[in-house]
Amino acid sequence: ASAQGPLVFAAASLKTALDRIAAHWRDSGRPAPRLSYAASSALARQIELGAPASLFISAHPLWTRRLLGLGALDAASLRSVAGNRLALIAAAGQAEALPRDAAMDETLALAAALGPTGRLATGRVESVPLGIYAKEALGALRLWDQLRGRLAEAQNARIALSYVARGEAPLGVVYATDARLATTVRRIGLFPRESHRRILYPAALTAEAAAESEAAAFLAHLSAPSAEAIFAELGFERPAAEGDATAA
Amino acid sequence: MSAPAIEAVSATPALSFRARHRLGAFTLDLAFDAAPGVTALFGRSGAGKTTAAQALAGLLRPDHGRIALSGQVLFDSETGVFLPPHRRRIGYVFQEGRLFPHLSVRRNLLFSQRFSARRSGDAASFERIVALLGLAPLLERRPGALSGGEQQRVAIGRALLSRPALLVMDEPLASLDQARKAEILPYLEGLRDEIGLPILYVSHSLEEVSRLATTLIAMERGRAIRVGPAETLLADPSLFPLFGRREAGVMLEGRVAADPPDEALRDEGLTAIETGGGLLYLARTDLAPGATLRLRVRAQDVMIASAPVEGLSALNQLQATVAAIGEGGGAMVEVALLCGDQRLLARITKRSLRRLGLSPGAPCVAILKAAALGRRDVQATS
Amino acid sequence: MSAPAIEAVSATPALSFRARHRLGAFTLDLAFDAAPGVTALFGRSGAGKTTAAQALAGLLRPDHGRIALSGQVLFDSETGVFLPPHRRRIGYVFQEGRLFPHLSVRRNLLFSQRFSARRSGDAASFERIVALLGLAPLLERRPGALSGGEQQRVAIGRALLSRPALLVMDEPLASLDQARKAEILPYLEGLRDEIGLPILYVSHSLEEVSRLATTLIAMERGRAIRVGPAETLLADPSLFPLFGRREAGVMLEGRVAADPPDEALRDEGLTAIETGGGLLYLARTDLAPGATLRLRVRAQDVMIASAPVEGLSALNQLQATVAAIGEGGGAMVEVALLCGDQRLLARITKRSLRRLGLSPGAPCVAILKAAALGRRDVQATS
Amino acid sequence: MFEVTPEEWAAVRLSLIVSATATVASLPFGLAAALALARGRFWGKTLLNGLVHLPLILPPVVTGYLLLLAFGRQGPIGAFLEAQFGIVFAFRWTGAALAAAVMGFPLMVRAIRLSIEAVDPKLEQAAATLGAGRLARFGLVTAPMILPGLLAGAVLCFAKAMGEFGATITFVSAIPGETETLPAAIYSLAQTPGGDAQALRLTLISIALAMGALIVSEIAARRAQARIARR
Amino acid sequence: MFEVTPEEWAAVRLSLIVSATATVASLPFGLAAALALARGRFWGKTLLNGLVHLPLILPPVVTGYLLLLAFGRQGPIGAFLEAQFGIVFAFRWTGAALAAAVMGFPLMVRAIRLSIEAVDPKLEQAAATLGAGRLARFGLVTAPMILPGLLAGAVLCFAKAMGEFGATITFVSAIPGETETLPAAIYSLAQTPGGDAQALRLTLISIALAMGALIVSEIAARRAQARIARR
Ligand SMILES: Nc1ncnc2c1ncn2[C@@H]1O[C@H](COP(=O)(O)OP(=O)(O)OP(=O)(O)O)[C@@H](O)[C@H]1O
Ligand SMILES: Nc1ncnc2c1ncn2[C@@H]1O[C@H](COP(=O)(O)OP(=O)(O)OP(=O)(O)O)[C@@H](O)[C@H]1O
Ligand SMILES: [Mg+2]
Ligand SMILES: [Mg+2]
Repeated sequence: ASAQGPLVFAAASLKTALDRIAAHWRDSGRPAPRLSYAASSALARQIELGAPASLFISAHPLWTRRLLGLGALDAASLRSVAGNRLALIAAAGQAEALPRDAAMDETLALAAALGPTGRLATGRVESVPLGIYAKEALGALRLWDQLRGRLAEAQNARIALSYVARGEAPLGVVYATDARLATTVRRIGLFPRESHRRILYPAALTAEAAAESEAAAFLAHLSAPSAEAIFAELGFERPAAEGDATAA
Repeated sequence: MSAPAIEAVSATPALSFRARHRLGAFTLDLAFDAAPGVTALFGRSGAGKTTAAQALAGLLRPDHGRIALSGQVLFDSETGVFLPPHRRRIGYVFQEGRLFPHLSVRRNLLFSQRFSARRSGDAASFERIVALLGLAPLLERRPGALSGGEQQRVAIGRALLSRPALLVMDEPLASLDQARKAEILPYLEGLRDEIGLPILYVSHSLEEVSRLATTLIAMERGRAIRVGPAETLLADPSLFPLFGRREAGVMLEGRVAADPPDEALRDEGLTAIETGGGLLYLARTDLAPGATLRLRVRAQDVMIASAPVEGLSALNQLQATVAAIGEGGGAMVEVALLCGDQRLLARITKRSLRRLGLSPGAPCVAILKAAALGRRDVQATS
Repeated sequence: MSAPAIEAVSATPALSFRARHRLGAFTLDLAFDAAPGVTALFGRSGAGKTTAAQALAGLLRPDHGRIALSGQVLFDSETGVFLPPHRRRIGYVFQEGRLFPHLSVRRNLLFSQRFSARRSGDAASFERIVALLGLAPLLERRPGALSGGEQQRVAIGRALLSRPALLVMDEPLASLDQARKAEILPYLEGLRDEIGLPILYVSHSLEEVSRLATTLIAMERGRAIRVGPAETLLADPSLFPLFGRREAGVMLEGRVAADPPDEALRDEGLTAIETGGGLLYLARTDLAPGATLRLRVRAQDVMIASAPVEGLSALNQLQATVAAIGEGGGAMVEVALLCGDQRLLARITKRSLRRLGLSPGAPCVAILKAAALGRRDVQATS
Repeated sequence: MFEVTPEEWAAVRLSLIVSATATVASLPFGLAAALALARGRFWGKTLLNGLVHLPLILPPVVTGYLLLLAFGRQGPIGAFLEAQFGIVFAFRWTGAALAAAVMGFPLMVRAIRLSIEAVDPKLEQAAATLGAGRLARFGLVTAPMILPGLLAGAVLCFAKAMGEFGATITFVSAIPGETETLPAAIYSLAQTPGGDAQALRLTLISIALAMGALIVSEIAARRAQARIARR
Repeated sequence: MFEVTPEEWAAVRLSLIVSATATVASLPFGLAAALALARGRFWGKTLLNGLVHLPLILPPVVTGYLLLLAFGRQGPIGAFLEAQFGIVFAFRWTGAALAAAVMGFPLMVRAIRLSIEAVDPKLEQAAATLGAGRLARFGLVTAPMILPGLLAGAVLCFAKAMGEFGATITFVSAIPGETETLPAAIYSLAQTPGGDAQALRLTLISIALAMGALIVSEIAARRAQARIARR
């Protein structure tokens, strides 16, 4: 369909940002892209099996790398459209032991703060990007061992956040972007950048769409100032200019 | 409520029934008082017999009415009393078996045992009823694998074993063979006479009704057209069309002669019965001297002779006078005879009537065969 | 297969039935050839009547056997032939109604119409059968809201309207009142005699059987103990226990007298019948002169006199000689009489036997009342 | 809060179309399967039974993935259908319908099967003696008798289809206007910060719709029940 | 490929326990609801009916979230239960069982309801004339007659529980050994590149288990059916 814009497969956690950018893009007179949000894994498999998507925006390099390896993505077009940080949050009125803006290092007595039964909410450490990053970070701060078995692993970032927001879990490790929005949680601090691999949202054209101008144009637009403004407004970080979008 | 003229019924009715209930176009509007014993509902298909029976058992709650069983009120639309079926202790033999398909015949029979010791049939009566109904070979079978008649027999046994305060039987013997009926009927008579169990009996068979019924209720389109003692109604010509002419007749009261008129009698397997009209001979010997009984005499089994007849195989010849001569078309007429204080009905051809020159008041002889007085026509009274 | 001695049956049997089938402990092992007309299965509850009927209709596939209907093989375990029920054109009136609960009575009756024009009942016969069975007021009702007898009537109508090649009726009249039976039986006779529709008729009522049956099959524990022409078997004392003594008797062949012996006859509503034994008088006038018919005479309706009796209301007195005297206990004895070429049975007391001094060869007079020869005992033959 | 955006309407419309299609299209198959399971005596019956229940047992994501493998553009069946009949499921609303149908199938089959098993075979016998062949017997006797079961099966399938999401989004993704059904939309909203209110609204809409279907089916079922009710 | 890791065994064991618990625990409620819907004449019947179907209509994630709101530590019901009886659902296997039960409930209720509606009330009447009160009638007549339906309902619920994932993981997350059921494990494997083989293995295991349950139930059902079969 010529009237329709490119079909974009994007990680669900980018919905707010991408919806706005797409709207802006449409207002600028370009055919509006169709955005299909789902878990990166599902989208990746679909592309792998011939989904008619033109652009893939993932929440984690893992699946991007896999698709690159399969030649399903156009390596040349690969770039990161945004970055993010990990935040440690606490439920209102819980884990009071941890002060606001506490030092984010091994001195954090998380296990203690959780109390006997409390759990630390985050993504599933094996499969969900948030969880993967969180495990790295906690490991780097040598907090992992005291927390093993004390986690509540959600299947996506939003649910991890809601565990804390609802007070079901005293503590949580979530994306900084999500932490900003939840009014009922207390942000204890951001994890040091170096405590985990950079959180980047890699985007690339699919192999079929490599020559598709509209898709390329939209991909380019994602790095345009207007788009970056939207990302920034939502708390995302500027991605590293250099294309280490899938750096190990 | 249309309470029809109720003919002499014992002072304290065992069962007092008044109910009005609409079912679509049909309206049951039935009122009757029944003496202890067997109350027979008689009427054509669709007359409302089953509906009435269900109202009595509490399977159907009438729009209006009052039902009381030997004093206890089961239902009263005024006071809003409605005793649920399981508290009425009314055993019900349904027109269609309604056996429990998931239970063996034995468990079907013993189903009621669980509920209150008083109701549960003890081993003895279980054996007795199983034998009576010939269920022994079926006990471990499932109802689904039974023949129609076998199912009906199990249904009868199930109801009998629930030791009810009243028994409702809706055409219980319809699908049974003569021999089986001949075995079950005496048992029911026993329940009636020995145990004194009140029974509401629905049947199309005048044979069964005339043998069992104490009170007879003739129904038509949901109403009782006649209610009264069986012997009265069975002798009532106006009801013959309902019964079928063949069965029309009267009931004779009698008692077994204490001292047989001649000693040969017993050896020949006969019993003499003293009736108001004279001696009658029955082809049976199992009746105790002095016992009173009721004899059903069909009009068509009675012949009339102008004088006693010699050399005729018919043993029973009673002096009589013509009481009345019925009218109506056709070749046959009913002639009412008076033998002593006993009414008899004879059904003869108009030709014979003419030939014999019979007219009210004329003396004559009523002749009936011993053979015509079958076992089923005799019932003990007390 | 145990094929019992089959008594003289017409050369080309309308129905040839041989089947063996096990059902749990019960084994059906039945073989018979039936003449055209009505074949009656008679036997006690559980004898295997319904099983046999179902085998014929194809609702049950016997383990072994061969069933052929007027030449056409319906089932043959040898050749593996098994015509499915819907291709057999056998109408079936089930022991339990089996009406379609989701269809109105009308649609139940017309159900078969959909299948092949030849089978579908035309309007005329629909009206006729609805009238016959008194279904008019029920047509728009659902079976669930019908009384037991009403359901049975609908089931009969449904089968009749399917215009079958053979009709199976399993106790069709069991739950109907006398009046209704009296209306339906002549219709069935009509099917038998006018249309010549073969019928397999299961019943416990000797009244129905003796009236309808051409061939009679007496069953016991899955086997046929006797197979033969109805009139022969009905007169066979050895079967009386099965029928019940009351109904024991013989069939008399006769024809309506062409010129009445006296002119008064008709006016008095009588008809003279010429039998091998002499003239008999029937209390009806609707029989065409010259018409041949069969009369059922119950042994207990026959009296014996040593000489003709004057002044007796019994019109029919036939000269006879004692052919044989039955034995057996009890007060009664069956006496076989010969009136011309006609056998008659009389059931009298032993006392009368002695008094009359009857012995084989002795001349006597057989007396029977016109009243005893009811409508149901007379059937036209051709 | 109750103005509904065009995208949402699109999702609502789509969900209705998808669910209705799934229900209607799977009824004949469901009926056939139920008949086979209730009446059939054939080898591999257990297998069929298991197959029917599979979508219930498998995590929807797995079902969706299997569908993708089988009915995707490159999948054997998908390729065949496209080549032969030009039928395409992958990333089309038809695919969403297929997924919904598959997920609802076990529920539908079981409901129908139960009501078939409750039909008294004696009635079909009676129909046979009146000349009704296999088909006529089914159409005129069995089918009307199992109507309540059919309705129950249909409504279960429809409700399930209205809520199905895991298999659908895995199989055909969530392309707005094409494959983004209500539940998918709700899911992605529930994932976005501040999307809750909107998610709630959509949830209420989908509940309302399903309830409507439910009530209609109940009424129809009661009618059907009454028709076959014994006195 | 067929060696199974301890973690996997844990998941298998957990899934079995959770599914069994969910099925057994919800049977009485399912029976009650089915009875109410099949026989009851009361205000708000439609509401109850809708409520029962809700888990079918809602996307599992939403159901899970609602469970979290209601039965979480902070949720009204959850808090109450914890205070009164010390029952905790949040992040416990009991929570997984609750989620599974809720998701399987509509299926169970419908199956039971259908078989209740198929019972001939005339049989209960007969039982009444033999002195059986409400309870006895149910226990001795209705219950045995609906056994096949009960079994069908139970197996549907069990199968659903074996496959349920969306609601469970949302409600109680996926804590290895505590709340990580088979489907959850499968899902997370499916989400990680290269996890397919392992995912497949677990899938096969769960299929095998569910099939086992299915076959057992079929045999039991056939027995029950045979007992109440009409000739
Ligand atoms: N639910 C109903 N709705 C409408 N009419 C009904 C309903 N149930 C019964 N009837 C009618 O009520 C009348 C009486 O029914 P009932 O069963 O009492 O007759 P019955 O005397 O038992 O007849 P039978 O001897 O044939 O059993 C019948 O005409 C029947 O059609
Ligand atoms: N499925 C079955 N399994 C075992 N025995 C059976 C089965 N079906 C019928 N029978 C037995 O076969 C015998 C014959 O049954 P059938 O229904 O033919 O009897 P019937 O002659 O019709 O009796 P009725 O006059 O009571 O209807 C019965 O004793 C019955 O118990
Ligand atoms: Mg009745
Ligand atoms: Mg039978």
